[in-house]
Amino acid sequence: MAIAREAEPVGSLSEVREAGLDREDLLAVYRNLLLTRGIEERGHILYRQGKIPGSFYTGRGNEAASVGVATAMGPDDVGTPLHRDMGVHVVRGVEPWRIFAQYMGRVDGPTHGKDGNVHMADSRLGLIAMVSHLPAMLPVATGCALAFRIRGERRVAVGWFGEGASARGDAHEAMTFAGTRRLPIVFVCDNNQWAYSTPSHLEYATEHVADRAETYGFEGVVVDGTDVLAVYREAKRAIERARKGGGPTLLECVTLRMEGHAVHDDAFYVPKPMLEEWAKSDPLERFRSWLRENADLDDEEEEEIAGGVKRLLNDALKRAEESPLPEPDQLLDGVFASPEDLDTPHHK
Amino acid sequence: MAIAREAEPVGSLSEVREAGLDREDLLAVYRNLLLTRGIEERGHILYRQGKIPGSFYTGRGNEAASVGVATAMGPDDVGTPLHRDMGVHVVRGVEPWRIFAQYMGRVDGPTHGKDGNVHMADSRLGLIAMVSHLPAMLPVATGCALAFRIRGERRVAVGWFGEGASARGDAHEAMTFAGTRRLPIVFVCDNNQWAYSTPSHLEYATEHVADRAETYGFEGVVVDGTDVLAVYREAKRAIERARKGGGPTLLECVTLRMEGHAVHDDAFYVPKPMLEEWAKSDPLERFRSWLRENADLDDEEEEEIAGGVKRLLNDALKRAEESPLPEPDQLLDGVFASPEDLDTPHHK
Amino acid sequence: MAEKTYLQAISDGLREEMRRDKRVFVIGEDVGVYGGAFKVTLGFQEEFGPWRVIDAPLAESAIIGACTGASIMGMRPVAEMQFADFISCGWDQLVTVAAKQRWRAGTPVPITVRLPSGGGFSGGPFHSQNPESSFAHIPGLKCVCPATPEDAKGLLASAIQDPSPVLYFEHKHLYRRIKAEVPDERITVPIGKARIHQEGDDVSVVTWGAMVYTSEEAAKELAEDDVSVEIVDLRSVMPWDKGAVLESVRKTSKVLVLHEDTRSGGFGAEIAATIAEEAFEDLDAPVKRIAAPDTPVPFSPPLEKAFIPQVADVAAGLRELAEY
Amino acid sequence: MAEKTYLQAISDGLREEMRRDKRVFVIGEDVGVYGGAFKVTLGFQEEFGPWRVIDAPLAESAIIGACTGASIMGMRPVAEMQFADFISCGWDQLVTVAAKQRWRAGTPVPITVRLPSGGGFSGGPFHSQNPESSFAHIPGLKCVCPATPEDAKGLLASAIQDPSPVLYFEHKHLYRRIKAEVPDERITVPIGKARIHQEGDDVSVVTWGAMVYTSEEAAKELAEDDVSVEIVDLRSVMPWDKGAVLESVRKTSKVLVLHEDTRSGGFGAEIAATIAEEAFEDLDAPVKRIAAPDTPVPFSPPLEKAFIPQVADVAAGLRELAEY
Ligand SMILES: Cc1ncc(C[n+]2csc(CCOP(=O)(O)OP(=O)(O)O)c2C)c(N)n1
Ligand SMILES: Cc1ncc(C[n+]2csc(CCOP(=O)(O)OP(=O)(O)O)c2C)c(N)n1
Ligand SMILES: [Mg+2]
Ligand SMILES: [Mg+2]
Repeated sequence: MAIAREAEPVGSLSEVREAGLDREDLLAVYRNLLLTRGIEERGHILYRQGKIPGSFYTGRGNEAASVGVATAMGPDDVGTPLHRDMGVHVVRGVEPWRIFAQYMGRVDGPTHGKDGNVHMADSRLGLIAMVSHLPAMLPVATGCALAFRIRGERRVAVGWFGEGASARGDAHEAMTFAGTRRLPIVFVCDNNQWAYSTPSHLEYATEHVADRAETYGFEGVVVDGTDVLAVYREAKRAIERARKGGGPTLLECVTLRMEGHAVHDDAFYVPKPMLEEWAKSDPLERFRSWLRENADLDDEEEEEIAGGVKRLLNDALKRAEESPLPEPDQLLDGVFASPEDLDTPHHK
Repeated sequence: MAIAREAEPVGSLSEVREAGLDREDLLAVYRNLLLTRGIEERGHILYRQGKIPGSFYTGRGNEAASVGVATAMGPDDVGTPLHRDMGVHVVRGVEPWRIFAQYMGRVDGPTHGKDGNVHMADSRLGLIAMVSHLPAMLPVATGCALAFRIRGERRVAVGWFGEGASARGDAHEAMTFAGTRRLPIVFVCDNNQWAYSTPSHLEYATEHVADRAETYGFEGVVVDGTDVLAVYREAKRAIERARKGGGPTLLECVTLRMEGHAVHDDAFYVPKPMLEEWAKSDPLERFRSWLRENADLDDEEEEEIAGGVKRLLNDALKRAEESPLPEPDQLLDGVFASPEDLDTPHHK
Repeated sequence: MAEKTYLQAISDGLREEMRRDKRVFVIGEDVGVYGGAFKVTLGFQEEFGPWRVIDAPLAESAIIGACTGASIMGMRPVAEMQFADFISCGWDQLVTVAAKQRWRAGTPVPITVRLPSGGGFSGGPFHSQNPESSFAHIPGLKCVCPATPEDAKGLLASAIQDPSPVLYFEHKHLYRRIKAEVPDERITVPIGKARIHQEGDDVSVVTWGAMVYTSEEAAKELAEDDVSVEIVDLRSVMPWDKGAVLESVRKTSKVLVLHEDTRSGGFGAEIAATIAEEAFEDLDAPVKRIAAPDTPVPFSPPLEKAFIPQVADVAAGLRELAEY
Repeated sequence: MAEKTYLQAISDGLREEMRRDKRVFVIGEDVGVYGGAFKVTLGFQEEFGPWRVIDAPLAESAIIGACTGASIMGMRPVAEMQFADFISCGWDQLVTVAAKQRWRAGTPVPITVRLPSGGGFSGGPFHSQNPESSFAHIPGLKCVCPATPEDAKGLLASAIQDPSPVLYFEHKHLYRRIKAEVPDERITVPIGKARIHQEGDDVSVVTWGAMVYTSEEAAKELAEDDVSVEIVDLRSVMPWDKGAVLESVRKTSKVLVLHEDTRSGGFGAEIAATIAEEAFEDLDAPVKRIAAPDTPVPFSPPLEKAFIPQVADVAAGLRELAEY
């Protein structure tokens, strides 16, 4: 049976240098991991305080996967991150206060209160806002890659999907089209082993989602999604391959969803031992100790970074809470686009 | 890469006996092949005579594939044949005159003039009428298999699709569901190498469509679709495996579409050498000479069968032409079903 | 008789149908172990087993298509969409196969699709929609939208035994908010028959689903000005009870058509156009429509409040008609 | 000016847009080597190459989704459905992603989807449908339905340059049947503006697509009895030209709304309901609707003739209104 390549963990600093990250970059990655988790933890508090309407989702356990892939993307590359991929927004540079504003349905959120939670993106940062329907963004990401191919640009599209959503037709159609046309796209599967309460074996019949890549004519790679450097290295390889005209890759990041599907879900159906096992490879803790062992991160530097993140989040929360709720009449804005809407970098 | 098993051609009569066909059966197969082609050839004439409204499709080149699979089906098995699978209707026992009536939009066609060409089926024969949308019948066939599984019946569903339609989401969703639940279904791919004018390499990126079967958790088999006995043997294996609880199989019958997509299409895009090559393995001629070499079919017997088919078709044409066109008010019948409609064998 | 929430009535009704008819099975995402996103099938898998309460893959086309096939093989499938919004992924299977199979080929498709619909709690654009109008336009599909616990139970039983595909829209905002007496024994409510939620003489409201209660509130306000409002709860949107609607219009001569779905091309247009054509001589005022504006469903509370017709909007519309 | 068929006008208009704007590309099944099922893109691949005239896999969701993504990256995709009927397989991508992206996230999706629609030649249930009503109800999508070669060319140019998703319904029965003068230079026709196909004083017909010609024939019959009919060709169904329609109604006081799609929940209901509400005082007769009955589209000629509104049906409806 088709077996995807299983990626090795990353060892030494030198290996990481080859992959294109110097020490500064590594500290930035660490900071982005803290920021990603920090945003979602603060969001959780806001939710419990009753300040977030509707539901609330986090990507706990998926921070390294989202940060690792986003770190490997080039400035002109584009992506369609999902509800577990806060790290992508963070790495691309979205301001945290805007995310809190989005959570709370305020006008300064990227969707100005029209949509909620992670259904947002700043298109100037090369991101396209997800819809709920999974994995409907994969054909869209494929279309971005098609545009790059038509224009002969050396840009790459990254499309995310969950292992559950891999069962839907859109995943198949997008990979079929991208594979037959060898488009510059990387399909990233956030495999957190559960689709709401549904286990993987009811969503696909292979060992790995990435095993199917070869039947679409490209390589499948399975990587430990809690190892940010391994994710980065594999994402980088895939993205640069696509950039060089080598076609798509399916990169499967294996993690465990460390919280319920959403805030209302206690995930009683996830076996305790499974959670305990994966708790041992917390992506943040894992990278922190790696940095201490391999890149002489010391207490001082660590506190400096953590402190900076904390201050940033405090300020962001304050600023977001000052953002007003939208005015009712804003409801009617922009059902149809205006020509001026097209004057954006990405529509260039 | 995942490679499907490539089936051997069938050799001796004894081998065929093992597969479950005695000489009588073989002659019936031959007769069904003649009948299948004969119906479509007569249909073609009717079309040129202006007696068939709309368009007209044939399965020339696919007769052995459709007859071979249908011959392997059990009496209580069900199927969703497509526009190249006239042989399935023939083997299941539809009366030819009804098909001609269907072609001409007469009341005695299975759809009473409501739908056209091969968009028909006699549900009492265990067949479900196709829709145009491809491959929308695969999830439906999967549902038939699900019903058998729920009730613990030893029945099998057969779902047909073209290699072009293999690109659509419905193919993926059906195989994903059938594979994860190991449902009693056989997916038959009529791979005639063209989807209207579109060549296979723009529809899928593997060598064989059947290569993808393993990523759905079941076996893929590739068979020469012009070899009726090999098709029969492989279909029989797959169907009996499904019947025993062994789950689905993807059986790919490779042929060439020997006519245009439909009557209006001269298929200019199909390379002449390709047509010439495949013309050499005409399914009917192939089986005829096999019968002469292996089952001492002689001229007399041959003429008797051919003559019988010819008479049957002549009578069928006459009877069909006598069938009236529907009355305008029949248009409104049956938009919603009535309880009596449920008193059918298949709804039992 | 016992008092039950709308949600409980659906759950109990479904369990009852599964107990009395082995052909009935449930399929959907997370309906088994989890008991469904809204817990309608909580405990069902324990009682009926994994092959009658099926956790489906995340694949709506496979879910609807599988129900179609199983129903043709004699089963009575009940599919659950996790949210009505996701039925857009099963659209083709419903409109192309299920809706037309009986008419084309004489093959009935007795399936029921449960669709948790509607807004009111910041579900946003993809967890709040009311897609009934889109399906009511497709010949061959029936659409029911119960407003009361009793109708929720009775229409579910009718939907399951109906020989045609039935889309069963259950309004999420009624799940726990609405409680009422529900007969303990099995009941059916005829598909296509409206219910007079409240009698009145001066103005009629034709509506369904959660808007029945919004009209009720508005009617209370008008009662204070001695305007008596008749509320016609359509219950079924396709087929819809034209007779009951025209009768109410003949009585009041003034009518408001109200729904939560967006206005342009919403099914309210069909009802208003039919009234205007067939009750032309009976009307003392133009047929008025109130519906959501032509936008997606917004997330932020002030926007959602502006989107979903509110009691004040309906009261204002009724006054306008009363004073016409 | 040169005389062109409706089909030629579409083909020439599309080629012209591709020549003047490198961002425009065509994608669909068999649009390249084959030139499209109806030969609209015949010769395009030779002129523009395989990456601007793309033979897509048999996958409508991929086609629409890819257009959405490419448009967000600055292209101006034109997707061809082989038949309008198959857009049901792209429904979710259109209504969930393309329609809502600008409103939700500020990201415009300037795509055009060409939809060969309509019946009249025994195409049967899956090659004859007119799905415009289903899409016109979805906020964020525009729907145009040209009836003349000039509008076919002008509305295609407008659709391609429009910053919103536009569904372009081209009626197959007009392809070769309708010939007229078309300006040689590039023209645009404003989306949302109706066209008075024929002026008249006694009765108005509001319609679009192939029904414009059916009305014209019927109007000729009525002219013999000195009934003068005004034909309003809507051209755009969403947004639709309410102003022009109400103006015509005010002039004639009697109106027939006519379309080829099925009646219940068809977009004619929206138009009729709006007229009945906003022109209530101007009407001397009920707003009448003529449309196909609520069934799939039949294959056999006598059935299809009974399904598609015929000249005699329209003439009878107009007479009824004239005599009201
Ligand atoms: C088409 C569709 N159907 C149903 C849902 C409801 N739903 C939301 S998330 C989810 C599970 C998704 O699982 P997976 O793809 O593994 O992503 P994860 O949430 O685990 O990251 C479901 C069923 C949806 N969003 N889209
Ligand atoms: C969903 C859908 N899109 C488009 C079409 C139009 N169409 C009819 S047949 C065909 C080609 C089908 O190719 P294949 O699946 O290989 O079957 P074949 O006709 O070659 O047997 C196309 C594109 C269709 N029937 N269904
Ligand atoms: Mg998951
Ligand atoms: Mg083919």
